[in-house]
Amino acid sequence: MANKFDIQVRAENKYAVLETAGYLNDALGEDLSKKAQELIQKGYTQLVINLEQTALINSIGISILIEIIEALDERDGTLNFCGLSATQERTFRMMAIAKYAGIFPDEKTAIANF
Amino acid sequence: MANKFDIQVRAENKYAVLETAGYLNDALGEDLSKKAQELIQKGYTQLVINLEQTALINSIGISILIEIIEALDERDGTLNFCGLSATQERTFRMMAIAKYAGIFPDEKTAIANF
Amino acid sequence: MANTVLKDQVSLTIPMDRDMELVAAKTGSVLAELNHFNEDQTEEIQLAIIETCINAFEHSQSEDRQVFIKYIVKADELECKITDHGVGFTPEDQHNSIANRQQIHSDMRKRGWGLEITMTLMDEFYIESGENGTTVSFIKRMAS
Amino acid sequence: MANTVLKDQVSLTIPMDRDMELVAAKTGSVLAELNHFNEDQTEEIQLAIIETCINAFEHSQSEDRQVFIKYIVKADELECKITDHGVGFTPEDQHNSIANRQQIHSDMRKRGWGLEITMTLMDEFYIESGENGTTVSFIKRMAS
Ligand SMILES: Nc1ncnc2c1ncn2[C@@H]1O[C@H](COP(=O)(O)OP(=O)(O)O)[C@@H](O)[C@H]1O
Ligand SMILES: Nc1ncnc2c1ncn2[C@@H]1O[C@H](COP(=O)(O)OP(=O)(O)O)[C@@H](O)[C@H]1O
Repeated sequence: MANKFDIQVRAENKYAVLETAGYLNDALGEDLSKKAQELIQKGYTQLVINLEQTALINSIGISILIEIIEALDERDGTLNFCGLSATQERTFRMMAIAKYAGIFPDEKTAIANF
Repeated sequence: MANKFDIQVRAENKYAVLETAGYLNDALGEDLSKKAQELIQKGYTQLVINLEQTALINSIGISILIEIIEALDERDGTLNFCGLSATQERTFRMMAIAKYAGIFPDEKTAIANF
Repeated sequence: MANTVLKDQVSLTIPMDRDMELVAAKTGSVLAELNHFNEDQTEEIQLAIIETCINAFEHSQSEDRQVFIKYIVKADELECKITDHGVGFTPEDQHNSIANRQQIHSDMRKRGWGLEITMTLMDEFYIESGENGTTVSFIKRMAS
Repeated sequence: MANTVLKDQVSLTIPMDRDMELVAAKTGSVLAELNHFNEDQTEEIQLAIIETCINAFEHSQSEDRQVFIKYIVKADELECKITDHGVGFTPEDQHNSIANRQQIHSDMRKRGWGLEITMTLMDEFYIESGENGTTVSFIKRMAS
Protein backbone atom coordinates (compact mmCIF):
# COMPACT_ATOMS: atom_id res chain seq x y z
CA MET A 1 0.00 0.00 0.00
CA ALA A 2 1.67 3.19 1.22
CA ASN A 3 4.58 4.56 -0.68
CA LYS A 4 4.80 2.06 -3.48
CA PHE A 5 6.67 4.26 -5.91
CA ASP A 6 4.61 3.81 -8.98
CA ILE A 7 3.74 6.03 -11.89
CA GLN A 8 2.14 4.73 -15.07
CA VAL A 9 2.40 6.89 -18.18
CA ARG A 10 0.07 6.42 -21.16
CA ALA A 11 0.95 8.80 -23.99
CA GLU A 12 -1.71 9.02 -26.70
CA ASN A 13 -1.73 11.19 -29.84
CA LYS A 14 -2.94 14.46 -28.37
CA TYR A 15 -2.74 13.92 -24.65
CA ALA A 16 -1.04 11.85 -22.01
CA VAL A 17 -2.25 10.28 -18.77
CA LEU A 18 -0.08 9.95 -15.66
CA GLU A 19 -1.41 7.56 -13.04
CA THR A 20 0.06 7.49 -9.55
CA ALA A 21 -0.11 4.76 -6.93
CA GLY A 22 0.62 5.25 -3.24
CA TYR A 23 1.41 8.15 -0.94
CA LEU A 24 2.05 11.34 -2.97
CA ASN A 25 4.89 12.94 -0.98
CA ASP A 26 8.03 14.80 -2.12
CA ALA A 27 9.63 11.62 -3.49
CA LEU A 28 6.69 10.38 -5.56
CA GLY A 29 5.90 14.02 -6.46
CA GLU A 30 9.36 14.61 -7.89
CA ASP A 31 9.15 11.40 -9.84
CA LEU A 32 5.79 12.52 -11.22
CA SER A 33 7.17 15.99 -12.03
CA LYS A 34 10.08 14.46 -13.96
CA LYS A 35 7.73 12.31 -16.03
CA ALA A 36 5.43 15.29 -16.68
CA GLN A 37 8.37 17.48 -17.75
CA GLU A 38 9.51 14.76 -20.15
CA LEU A 39 6.06 14.72 -21.75
CA ILE A 40 5.99 18.53 -21.94
CA GLN A 41 9.44 18.49 -23.60
CA LYS A 42 8.05 16.07 -26.16
CA GLY A 43 5.32 18.62 -26.94
CA TYR A 44 2.42 17.31 -24.88
CA THR A 45 0.33 20.19 -23.51
CA GLN A 46 -2.74 18.23 -22.44
CA LEU A 47 -2.07 16.08 -19.40
CA VAL A 48 -4.32 14.06 -17.13
CA ILE A 49 -3.15 13.09 -13.64
CA ASN A 50 -5.18 10.17 -12.31
CA LEU A 51 -4.97 9.99 -8.51
CA GLU A 52 -7.39 7.11 -8.00
CA GLN A 53 -4.73 4.82 -6.54
CA THR A 54 -3.33 7.57 -4.32
CA ALA A 55 -5.16 7.62 -1.00
CA LEU A 56 -2.94 10.23 0.69
CA ILE A 57 -1.26 13.40 -0.60
CA ASN A 58 0.77 15.77 1.54
CA SER A 59 1.14 19.50 0.92
CA ILE A 60 4.64 19.07 -0.49
CA GLY A 61 3.18 16.64 -3.03
CA ILE A 62 0.51 19.22 -3.89
CA SER A 63 3.13 21.97 -4.30
CA ILE A 64 4.77 19.80 -6.95
CA LEU A 65 1.42 19.39 -8.71
CA ILE A 66 1.20 23.20 -8.77
CA GLU A 67 4.62 23.35 -10.47
CA ILE A 68 3.29 21.06 -13.17
CA ILE A 69 0.28 23.36 -13.64
CA GLU A 70 2.65 26.34 -13.93
CA ALA A 71 4.85 24.56 -16.46
CA LEU A 72 1.80 23.78 -18.60
CA ASP A 73 0.46 27.34 -18.22
CA GLU A 74 3.66 28.67 -19.77
CA ARG A 75 2.82 26.71 -22.92
CA ASP A 76 -0.91 27.32 -22.88
CA GLY A 77 -1.42 23.73 -21.86
CA THR A 78 -4.01 22.16 -19.57
CA LEU A 79 -3.86 19.79 -16.64
CA ASN A 80 -6.96 17.79 -15.70
CA PHE A 81 -7.14 15.74 -12.51
CA CYS A 82 -9.34 12.71 -11.93
CA GLY A 83 -9.88 10.08 -9.26
CA LEU A 84 -9.77 12.49 -6.31
CA SER A 85 -11.39 11.63 -3.00
CA ALA A 86 -13.88 14.12 -1.57
CA THR A 87 -11.23 15.40 0.85
CA GLN A 88 -8.59 15.72 -1.86
CA GLU A 89 -11.03 17.73 -4.01
CA ARG A 90 -11.82 19.96 -1.04
CA THR A 91 -8.11 20.60 -0.44
CA PHE A 92 -7.50 21.32 -4.15
CA ARG A 93 -10.35 23.86 -4.14
CA MET A 94 -9.03 25.49 -0.97
CA MET A 95 -5.59 25.85 -2.56
CA ALA A 96 -7.09 27.46 -5.71
CA ILE A 97 -5.85 24.58 -7.85
CA ALA A 98 -9.39 24.12 -9.12
CA LYS A 99 -9.14 27.56 -10.81
CA TYR A 100 -6.12 26.64 -12.92
CA ALA A 101 -6.66 22.94 -13.49
CA GLY A 102 -9.69 20.75 -14.20
CA ILE A 103 -11.13 18.29 -11.71
CA PHE A 104 -13.16 15.40 -13.12
CA PRO A 105 -14.62 12.23 -11.62
CA ASP A 106 -12.93 9.80 -14.02
CA GLU A 107 -10.31 9.53 -16.73
CA LYS A 108 -12.81 9.44 -19.58
CA THR A 109 -14.42 12.72 -18.55
CA ALA A 110 -11.01 14.27 -17.85
CA ILE A 111 -9.87 13.40 -21.38
CA ALA A 112 -13.13 14.54 -23.02
CA ASN A 113 -12.85 17.98 -21.39
CA PHE A 114 -9.56 19.41 -22.67
CA MET B 1 -11.81 -2.33 7.42
CA ALA B 2 -10.96 -3.71 10.84
CA ASN B 3 -13.73 -4.89 13.09
CA LYS B 4 -16.72 -4.34 10.86
CA PHE B 5 -19.04 -6.80 12.57
CA ASP B 6 -20.40 -8.67 9.65
CA ILE B 7 -21.51 -12.20 9.03
CA GLN B 8 -23.39 -13.31 5.96
CA VAL B 9 -25.30 -16.58 6.12
CA ARG B 10 -26.37 -18.45 2.97
CA ALA B 11 -28.35 -21.57 3.82
CA GLU B 12 -28.85 -23.97 0.89
CA ASN B 13 -30.59 -27.35 0.85
CA LYS B 14 -27.82 -29.55 2.16
CA TYR B 15 -25.25 -27.11 3.43
CA ALA B 16 -24.82 -23.55 4.64
CA VAL B 17 -22.10 -20.96 4.12
CA LEU B 18 -21.05 -18.44 6.77
CA GLU B 19 -18.97 -15.55 5.47
CA THR B 20 -17.15 -13.25 7.88
CA ALA B 21 -15.83 -9.75 7.28
CA GLY B 22 -13.27 -7.98 9.47
CA TYR B 23 -11.15 -8.89 12.49
CA LEU B 24 -12.14 -12.30 13.89
CA ASN B 25 -11.78 -11.71 17.64
CA ASP B 26 -13.92 -12.86 20.58
CA ALA B 27 -16.82 -10.57 19.61
CA LEU B 28 -17.08 -11.53 15.96
CA GLY B 29 -16.24 -15.12 16.92
CA GLU B 30 -19.16 -15.34 19.34
CA ASP B 31 -21.48 -13.85 16.76
CA LEU B 32 -20.27 -16.46 14.27
CA SER B 33 -20.68 -19.23 16.83
CA LYS B 34 -24.27 -18.19 17.54
CA LYS B 35 -25.13 -18.23 13.83
CA ALA B 36 -23.44 -21.62 13.38
CA GLN B 37 -25.32 -23.08 16.40
CA GLU B 38 -28.61 -21.84 14.93
CA LEU B 39 -27.84 -23.63 11.67
CA ILE B 40 -26.84 -26.79 13.55
CA GLN B 41 -30.11 -26.61 15.55
CA LYS B 42 -31.97 -26.44 12.24
CA GLY B 43 -30.27 -29.69 11.21
CA TYR B 44 -27.41 -28.43 9.07
CA THR B 45 -24.33 -30.62 9.49
CA GLN B 46 -22.31 -29.39 6.53
CA LEU B 47 -20.99 -25.90 7.05
CA VAL B 48 -18.55 -23.74 5.13
CA ILE B 49 -16.83 -20.80 6.82
CA ASN B 50 -15.48 -18.37 4.24
CA LEU B 51 -12.73 -16.18 5.73
CA GLU B 52 -11.78 -14.31 2.57
CA GLN B 53 -12.84 -10.91 3.94
CA THR B 54 -11.17 -11.57 7.29
CA ALA B 55 -7.56 -10.41 7.17
CA LEU B 56 -6.78 -10.95 10.86
CA ILE B 57 -7.82 -13.69 13.32
CA ASN B 58 -6.65 -13.88 16.92
CA SER B 59 -6.26 -17.08 18.92
CA ILE B 60 -9.51 -16.44 20.84
CA GLY B 61 -11.31 -16.25 17.50
CA ILE B 62 -9.68 -19.54 16.49
CA SER B 63 -10.71 -21.19 19.77
CA ILE B 64 -14.32 -20.36 18.87
CA LEU B 65 -13.84 -21.94 15.46
CA ILE B 66 -12.65 -25.09 17.27
CA GLU B 67 -15.87 -25.09 19.33
CA ILE B 68 -17.86 -25.05 16.09
CA ILE B 69 -15.81 -28.01 14.82
CA GLU B 70 -16.53 -29.87 18.09
CA ALA B 71 -20.26 -29.12 17.89
CA LEU B 72 -20.38 -30.50 14.35
CA ASP B 73 -18.30 -33.53 15.33
CA GLU B 74 -20.93 -34.49 17.90
CA ARG B 75 -23.43 -34.80 15.03
CA ASP B 76 -21.06 -36.36 12.51
CA GLY B 77 -21.04 -33.10 10.63
CA THR B 78 -18.26 -31.41 8.70
CA LEU B 79 -16.78 -27.93 8.68
CA ASN B 80 -14.85 -26.75 5.62
CA PHE B 81 -12.90 -23.50 5.59
CA CYS B 82 -12.07 -21.42 2.54
CA GLY B 83 -10.45 -18.08 1.75
CA LEU B 84 -7.57 -18.43 4.19
CA SER B 85 -4.35 -16.49 3.75
CA ALA B 86 -1.10 -18.46 3.69
CA THR B 87 -0.39 -17.45 7.29
CA GLN B 88 -3.90 -18.36 8.46
CA GLU B 89 -3.57 -21.79 6.84
CA ARG B 90 -0.19 -22.25 8.51
CA THR B 91 -1.69 -21.37 11.91
CA PHE B 92 -4.66 -23.71 11.36
CA ARG B 93 -2.30 -26.57 10.52
CA MET B 94 -0.14 -25.83 13.57
CA MET B 95 -3.25 -25.96 15.78
CA ALA B 96 -4.33 -29.33 14.32
CA ILE B 97 -7.52 -27.79 12.95
CA ALA B 98 -6.59 -29.10 9.52
CA LYS B 99 -7.02 -32.66 10.88
CA TYR B 100 -10.65 -32.15 11.93
CA ALA B 101 -11.86 -29.63 9.35
CA GLY B 102 -11.30 -29.15 5.63
CA ILE B 103 -9.25 -26.29 4.19
CA PHE B 104 -10.00 -25.32 0.59
CA PRO B 105 -8.93 -22.42 -1.65
CA ASP B 106 -12.43 -21.22 -2.54
CA GLU B 107 -16.10 -21.67 -1.68
CA LYS B 108 -16.87 -23.80 -4.71
CA THR B 109 -14.22 -26.36 -3.82
CA ALA B 110 -15.20 -26.25 -0.15
CA ILE B 111 -18.82 -27.07 -1.06
CA ALA B 112 -17.85 -29.77 -3.55
CA ASN B 113 -15.77 -31.59 -0.93
CA PHE B 114 -18.23 -32.46 1.83
CA MET C 1 5.11 8.12 32.86
CA ALA C 2 2.61 8.48 35.69
CA ASN C 3 0.95 5.33 36.87
CA THR C 4 -2.54 6.62 36.20
CA VAL C 5 -5.08 4.77 34.12
CA LEU C 6 -5.30 6.48 30.74
CA LYS C 7 -8.11 4.42 29.36
CA ASP C 8 -8.73 6.30 26.17
CA GLN C 9 -5.30 7.58 25.36
CA VAL C 10 -2.79 6.19 22.91
CA SER C 11 0.74 7.64 22.75
CA LEU C 12 3.14 7.30 19.86
CA THR C 13 6.71 8.51 19.45
CA ILE C 14 8.22 8.58 15.98
CA PRO C 15 11.66 9.62 14.75
CA MET C 16 11.83 12.58 12.33
CA ASP C 17 12.57 10.30 9.47
CA ARG C 18 11.31 9.61 5.97
CA ASP C 19 7.67 8.47 5.85
CA MET C 20 7.33 8.24 9.64
CA GLU C 21 4.37 10.65 9.37
CA LEU C 22 2.54 7.73 7.73
CA VAL C 23 2.96 5.67 10.90
CA ALA C 24 1.36 8.49 12.91
CA ALA C 25 -1.41 8.89 10.34
CA LYS C 26 -2.23 5.17 10.25
CA THR C 27 -2.40 4.95 14.02
CA GLY C 28 -4.90 7.82 13.87
CA SER C 29 -6.87 6.12 11.11
CA VAL C 30 -7.23 2.84 13.03
CA LEU C 31 -8.47 4.76 16.07
CA ALA C 32 -10.87 6.76 13.90
CA GLU C 33 -12.22 3.59 12.29
CA LEU C 34 -12.61 1.81 15.64
CA ASN C 35 -14.46 4.92 16.80
CA HIS C 36 -16.78 4.65 13.75
CA PHE C 37 -15.68 7.81 11.95
CA ASN C 38 -16.60 7.63 8.28
CA GLU C 39 -14.09 7.28 5.45
CA ASP C 40 -13.90 10.99 4.59
CA GLN C 41 -13.35 11.99 8.19
CA THR C 42 -10.74 9.30 8.67
CA GLU C 43 -8.89 10.67 5.64
CA GLU C 44 -9.13 14.22 7.03
CA ILE C 45 -7.66 13.10 10.35
CA GLN C 46 -4.80 11.39 8.52
CA LEU C 47 -4.04 14.52 6.47
CA ALA C 48 -4.03 16.75 9.55
CA ILE C 49 -1.61 14.39 11.30
CA ILE C 50 0.64 14.16 8.23
CA GLU C 51 0.85 17.96 7.79
CA THR C 52 1.55 18.59 11.45
CA CYS C 53 4.24 15.91 11.65
CA ILE C 54 5.92 17.15 8.46
CA ASN C 55 6.03 20.67 9.91
CA ALA C 56 7.80 19.34 12.98
CA PHE C 57 10.23 17.39 10.76
CA GLU C 58 10.92 20.41 8.49
CA HIS C 59 10.84 23.38 10.81
CA SER C 60 11.34 22.42 14.45
CA GLN C 61 15.14 21.98 14.38
CA SER C 62 14.64 19.74 17.41
CA GLU C 63 17.73 18.01 18.68
CA ASP C 64 16.12 14.78 19.78
CA ARG C 65 14.61 14.40 16.27
CA GLN C 66 11.42 12.93 17.67
CA VAL C 67 7.74 13.75 17.46
CA PHE C 68 5.38 12.80 20.31
CA ILE C 69 1.75 12.19 19.47
CA LYS C 70 -1.13 11.69 21.88
CA TYR C 71 -4.45 10.42 20.57
CA ILE C 72 -7.38 10.95 22.92
CA VAL C 73 -10.47 8.99 21.98
CA LYS C 74 -13.85 10.20 23.26
CA ALA C 75 -17.39 9.10 22.55
CA ASP C 76 -17.79 11.19 19.40
CA GLU C 77 -14.47 12.89 18.86
CA LEU C 78 -10.79 12.21 18.37
CA GLU C 79 -8.19 14.63 19.68
CA CYS C 80 -4.54 14.65 18.60
CA LYS C 81 -1.70 16.49 20.33
CA ILE C 82 1.50 16.59 18.33
CA THR C 83 4.62 17.79 20.13
CA ASP C 84 8.21 18.49 19.18
CA HIS C 85 11.06 19.73 21.39
CA GLY C 86 12.22 22.25 18.78
CA VAL C 87 12.75 26.00 18.49
CA GLY C 88 9.08 26.97 18.30
CA PHE C 89 7.53 29.65 16.08
CA THR C 90 5.36 32.76 16.18
CA PRO C 91 2.42 33.86 14.05
CA GLU C 92 4.94 36.13 12.30
CA ASP C 93 7.06 33.14 11.16
CA GLN C 94 3.90 31.58 9.86
CA HIS C 95 2.98 34.77 7.97
CA ASN C 96 6.46 35.05 6.45
CA SER C 97 6.29 31.50 5.21
CA ILE C 98 3.34 32.57 3.11
CA ALA C 99 4.53 36.05 2.04
CA ASN C 100 8.05 35.14 0.91
CA ARG C 101 7.11 32.85 -1.94
CA GLN C 102 7.21 33.57 -5.65
CA GLN C 103 4.44 32.27 -7.80
CA ILE C 104 2.84 32.75 -11.19
CA HIS C 105 -0.76 32.98 -10.01
CA SER C 106 -0.94 35.12 -6.89
CA ASP C 107 -3.78 33.05 -5.46
CA MET C 108 -2.13 29.69 -6.08
CA ARG C 109 0.90 29.68 -3.78
CA LYS C 110 2.98 26.56 -3.52
CA ARG C 111 3.90 26.36 0.16
CA GLY C 112 2.62 27.65 3.47
CA TRP C 113 -0.46 25.40 3.45
CA GLY C 114 0.18 22.86 6.19
CA LEU C 115 -1.36 24.76 9.09
CA GLU C 116 -4.23 26.09 7.01
CA ILE C 117 -5.19 22.65 5.70
CA THR C 118 -5.14 21.24 9.23
CA MET C 119 -7.19 24.12 10.59
CA THR C 120 -9.78 23.80 7.82
CA LEU C 121 -10.18 20.02 8.08
CA MET C 122 -10.46 19.87 11.88
CA ASP C 123 -13.19 21.21 14.19
CA GLU C 124 -10.87 22.69 16.80
CA PHE C 125 -7.26 23.72 16.43
CA TYR C 126 -4.64 25.10 18.87
CA ILE C 127 -0.95 25.97 18.76
CA GLU C 128 1.24 26.22 21.85
CA SER C 129 4.74 27.18 20.85
CA GLY C 130 7.76 28.51 22.73
CA GLU C 131 11.45 27.98 23.16
CA ASN C 132 10.89 24.46 24.49
CA GLY C 133 9.06 23.38 21.42
CA THR C 134 5.65 23.21 19.82
CA THR C 135 2.43 21.37 20.50
CA VAL C 136 -0.25 21.48 17.84
CA SER C 137 -3.60 20.09 19.03
CA PHE C 138 -6.72 19.45 17.05
CA ILE C 139 -10.07 17.79 17.52
CA LYS C 140 -12.22 16.11 14.92
CA ARG C 141 -15.84 15.51 15.84
CA MET C 142 -17.98 12.87 14.27
CA ALA C 143 -20.42 14.18 11.67
CA SER C 144 -23.90 13.94 13.15
CA MET D 1 12.63 10.04 28.25
CA ALA D 2 16.32 10.46 27.44
CA ASN D 3 17.27 13.08 24.89
CA THR D 4 19.10 10.65 22.64
CA VAL D 5 18.43 10.30 18.95
CA LEU D 6 16.46 7.11 18.40
CA LYS D 7 16.43 7.22 14.65
CA ASP D 8 14.88 3.86 13.98
CA GLN D 9 12.68 3.38 16.98
CA VAL D 10 8.94 3.94 17.24
CA SER D 11 7.22 3.71 20.64
CA LEU D 12 3.54 3.17 21.21
CA THR D 13 1.52 3.02 24.41
CA ILE D 14 -1.99 1.59 24.30
CA PRO D 15 -4.60 1.12 27.01
CA MET D 16 -5.70 -2.46 27.79
CA ASP D 17 -8.97 -1.91 26.07
CA ARG D 18 -11.11 -3.56 23.43
CA ASP D 19 -9.44 -3.77 20.01
CA MET D 20 -6.42 -1.71 21.06
CA GLU D 21 -4.22 -4.63 19.97
CA LEU D 22 -5.25 -3.70 16.40
CA VAL D 23 -3.67 -0.27 16.83
CA ALA D 24 -0.41 -1.92 17.85
CA ALA D 25 -0.66 -4.41 14.98
CA LYS D 26 -1.34 -1.70 12.36
CA THR D 27 1.59 0.40 13.54
CA GLY D 28 3.73 -2.69 13.08
CA SER D 29 2.26 -3.36 9.66
CA VAL D 30 2.98 0.17 8.37
CA LEU D 31 6.58 -0.13 9.58
CA ALA D 32 6.88 -3.58 7.98
CA GLU D 33 5.51 -2.27 4.68
CA LEU D 34 7.77 0.79 4.70
CA ASN D 35 10.63 -1.64 5.34
CA HIS D 36 9.54 -3.69 2.30
CA PHE D 37 8.47 -6.84 4.10
CA ASN D 38 6.13 -8.87 1.90
CA GLU D 39 2.42 -9.35 2.58
CA ASP D 40 2.73 -12.71 4.36
CA GLN D 41 5.47 -11.48 6.66
CA THR D 42 3.53 -8.31 7.42
CA GLU D 43 0.55 -10.47 8.43
CA GLU D 44 2.79 -12.66 10.60
CA ILE D 45 4.16 -9.60 12.40
CA GLN D 46 0.61 -8.35 13.00
CA LEU D 47 -0.48 -11.71 14.45
CA ALA D 48 2.52 -11.87 16.78
CA ILE D 49 1.77 -8.36 18.06
CA ILE D 50 -1.93 -9.14 18.50
CA GLU D 51 -1.30 -12.35 20.48
CA THR D 52 1.30 -10.74 22.73
CA CYS D 53 -0.88 -7.70 23.45
CA ILE D 54 -3.93 -9.87 24.18
CA ASN D 55 -1.87 -11.90 26.65
CA ALA D 56 -0.92 -8.71 28.48
CA PHE D 57 -4.58 -7.62 28.48
CA GLU D 58 -5.83 -10.99 29.73
CA HIS D 59 -3.16 -12.21 32.09
CA SER D 60 -0.93 -9.39 33.36
CA GLN D 61 -3.31 -7.96 36.00
CA SER D 62 -1.35 -4.74 35.57
CA GLU D 63 -2.64 -1.78 37.51
CA ASP D 64 -1.83 0.92 35.00
CA ARG D 65 -3.74 -1.05 32.33
CA GLN D 66 -1.28 -0.08 29.64
CA VAL D 67 0.92 -1.92 27.18
CA PHE D 68 4.18 -0.35 25.97
CA ILE D 69 5.45 -1.34 22.56
CA LYS D 70 8.81 -0.53 21.00
CA TYR D 71 9.35 -1.15 17.30
CA ILE D 72 12.99 -1.20 16.23
CA VAL D 73 13.47 -1.04 12.49
CA LYS D 74 16.74 -2.30 11.02
CA ALA D 75 17.91 -2.84 7.46
CA ASP D 76 16.34 -6.27 7.05
CA GLU D 77 14.52 -6.96 10.28
CA LEU D 78 11.84 -5.60 12.56
CA GLU D 79 12.05 -6.08 16.32
CA CYS D 80 9.11 -5.61 18.70
CA LYS D 81 9.38 -5.36 22.48
CA ILE D 82 6.01 -5.56 24.22
CA THR D 83 5.94 -4.67 27.92
CA ASP D 84 3.35 -4.67 30.68
CA HIS D 85 3.76 -3.70 34.32
CA GLY D 86 1.83 -6.72 35.55
CA VAL D 87 2.40 -9.73 37.80
CA GLY D 88 4.62 -11.67 35.43
CA PHE D 89 4.60 -15.44 34.84
CA THR D 90 6.81 -18.51 34.82
CA PRO D 91 7.20 -21.37 32.34
CA GLU D 92 5.06 -23.36 34.79
CA ASP D 93 2.12 -20.94 34.42
CA GLN D 94 2.47 -21.30 30.72
CA HIS D 95 2.50 -25.10 30.97
CA ASN D 96 -0.58 -25.11 33.21
CA SER D 97 -2.49 -22.97 30.74
CA ILE D 98 -2.06 -25.79 28.25
CA ALA D 99 -2.56 -28.77 30.56
CA ASN D 100 -5.70 -27.63 32.35
CA ARG D 101 -8.05 -27.55 29.39
CA GLN D 102 -10.73 -30.04 28.46
CA GLN D 103 -11.18 -30.93 24.82
CA ILE D 104 -12.71 -33.55 22.59
CA HIS D 105 -9.66 -34.15 20.42
CA SER D 106 -6.55 -34.29 22.57
CA ASP D 107 -4.41 -32.69 19.87
CA MET D 108 -6.81 -29.86 19.12
CA ARG D 109 -6.78 -27.77 22.29
CA LYS D 110 -8.67 -24.52 22.33
CA ARG D 111 -6.45 -22.15 24.33
CA GLY D 112 -2.80 -21.80 25.24
CA TRP D 113 -1.71 -20.94 21.73
CA GLY D 114 -0.71 -17.28 21.90
CA LEU D 115 2.93 -17.75 22.84
CA GLU D 116 3.39 -20.73 20.57
CA ILE D 117 1.94 -18.93 17.55
CA THR D 118 4.21 -15.95 18.16
CA MET D 119 7.26 -18.15 18.62
CA THR D 120 6.54 -20.09 15.43
CA LEU D 121 5.87 -17.05 13.23
CA MET D 122 8.90 -15.02 14.37
CA ASP D 123 12.62 -15.70 13.85
CA GLU D 124 13.73 -14.83 17.38
CA PHE D 125 11.65 -14.79 20.55
CA TYR D 126 12.41 -13.86 24.19
CA ILE D 127 10.45 -13.55 27.42
CA GLU D 128 11.64 -11.50 30.40
CA SER D 129 9.13 -11.79 33.20
CA GLY D 130 9.21 -10.97 36.89
CA GLU D 131 7.27 -9.24 39.61
CA ASN D 132 7.61 -5.89 37.85
CA GLY D 133 5.98 -7.18 34.72
CA THR D 134 6.68 -8.87 31.44
CA THR D 135 8.52 -7.98 28.25
CA VAL D 136 8.05 -10.24 25.27
CA SER D 137 10.48 -9.47 22.43
CA PHE D 138 10.57 -10.90 18.96
CA ILE D 139 12.40 -10.31 15.72
CA LYS D 140 11.16 -10.95 12.23
CA ARG D 141 13.76 -11.05 9.48
CA MET D 142 13.00 -10.35 5.88
CA ALA D 143 12.82 -13.47 3.71
CA SER D 144 15.88 -13.49 1.45
N1 LIG E 1 6.60 22.50 14.58
C1 LIG E 1 7.06 23.68 14.12
N2 LIG E 1 8.23 24.20 14.59
C2 LIG E 1 8.70 25.38 14.15
N3 LIG E 1 8.06 26.13 13.22
C3 LIG E 1 6.90 25.67 12.69
C4 LIG E 1 6.34 24.44 13.11
N4 LIG E 1 5.18 24.26 12.44
C5 LIG E 1 5.03 25.33 11.63
N5 LIG E 1 6.05 26.19 11.77
C6 LIG E 1 6.23 27.50 11.09
O1 LIG E 1 5.00 27.86 10.47
C7 LIG E 1 5.22 28.07 9.08
C8 LIG E 1 3.99 27.70 8.29
O2 LIG E 1 3.82 26.28 8.22
P1 LIG E 1 2.90 25.63 7.10
O3 LIG E 1 1.59 26.34 7.09
O4 LIG E 1 2.82 24.19 7.32
O5 LIG E 1 3.63 25.94 5.72
P2 LIG E 1 5.07 25.45 5.19
O6 LIG E 1 5.50 24.24 5.98
O7 LIG E 1 4.85 25.15 3.75
O8 LIG E 1 5.98 26.66 5.39
C9 LIG E 1 6.48 27.30 8.74
O9 LIG E 1 7.13 27.82 7.59
C10 LIG E 1 7.30 27.48 10.01
O10 LIG E 1 7.94 28.74 10.03
N1 LIG F 1 1.90 -10.73 29.80
C1 LIG F 1 1.62 -11.80 30.60
N2 LIG F 1 1.46 -11.63 31.94
C2 LIG F 1 1.20 -12.67 32.76
N3 LIG F 1 1.06 -13.94 32.32
C3 LIG F 1 1.20 -14.19 30.99
C4 LIG F 1 1.48 -13.13 30.07
N4 LIG F 1 1.57 -13.69 28.83
C5 LIG F 1 1.35 -15.00 28.99
N5 LIG F 1 1.13 -15.33 30.28
C6 LIG F 1 0.91 -16.70 30.85
O1 LIG F 1 1.23 -17.67 29.85
C7 LIG F 1 0.09 -18.51 29.59
C8 LIG F 1 0.07 -18.97 28.14
O2 LIG F 1 -0.27 -17.91 27.26
P1 LIG F 1 -0.78 -18.24 25.78
O3 LIG F 1 0.16 -19.19 25.16
O4 LIG F 1 -0.98 -16.99 25.06
O5 LIG F 1 -2.18 -18.98 26.00
P2 LIG F 1 -3.55 -18.46 26.65
O6 LIG F 1 -3.53 -16.96 26.64
O7 LIG F 1 -4.59 -19.04 25.76
O8 LIG F 1 -3.56 -19.05 28.03
C9 LIG F 1 -1.10 -17.69 30.03
O9 LIG F 1 -2.20 -18.49 30.37
C10 LIG F 1 -0.54 -16.93 31.23
O10 LIG F 1 -0.53 -17.74 32.39
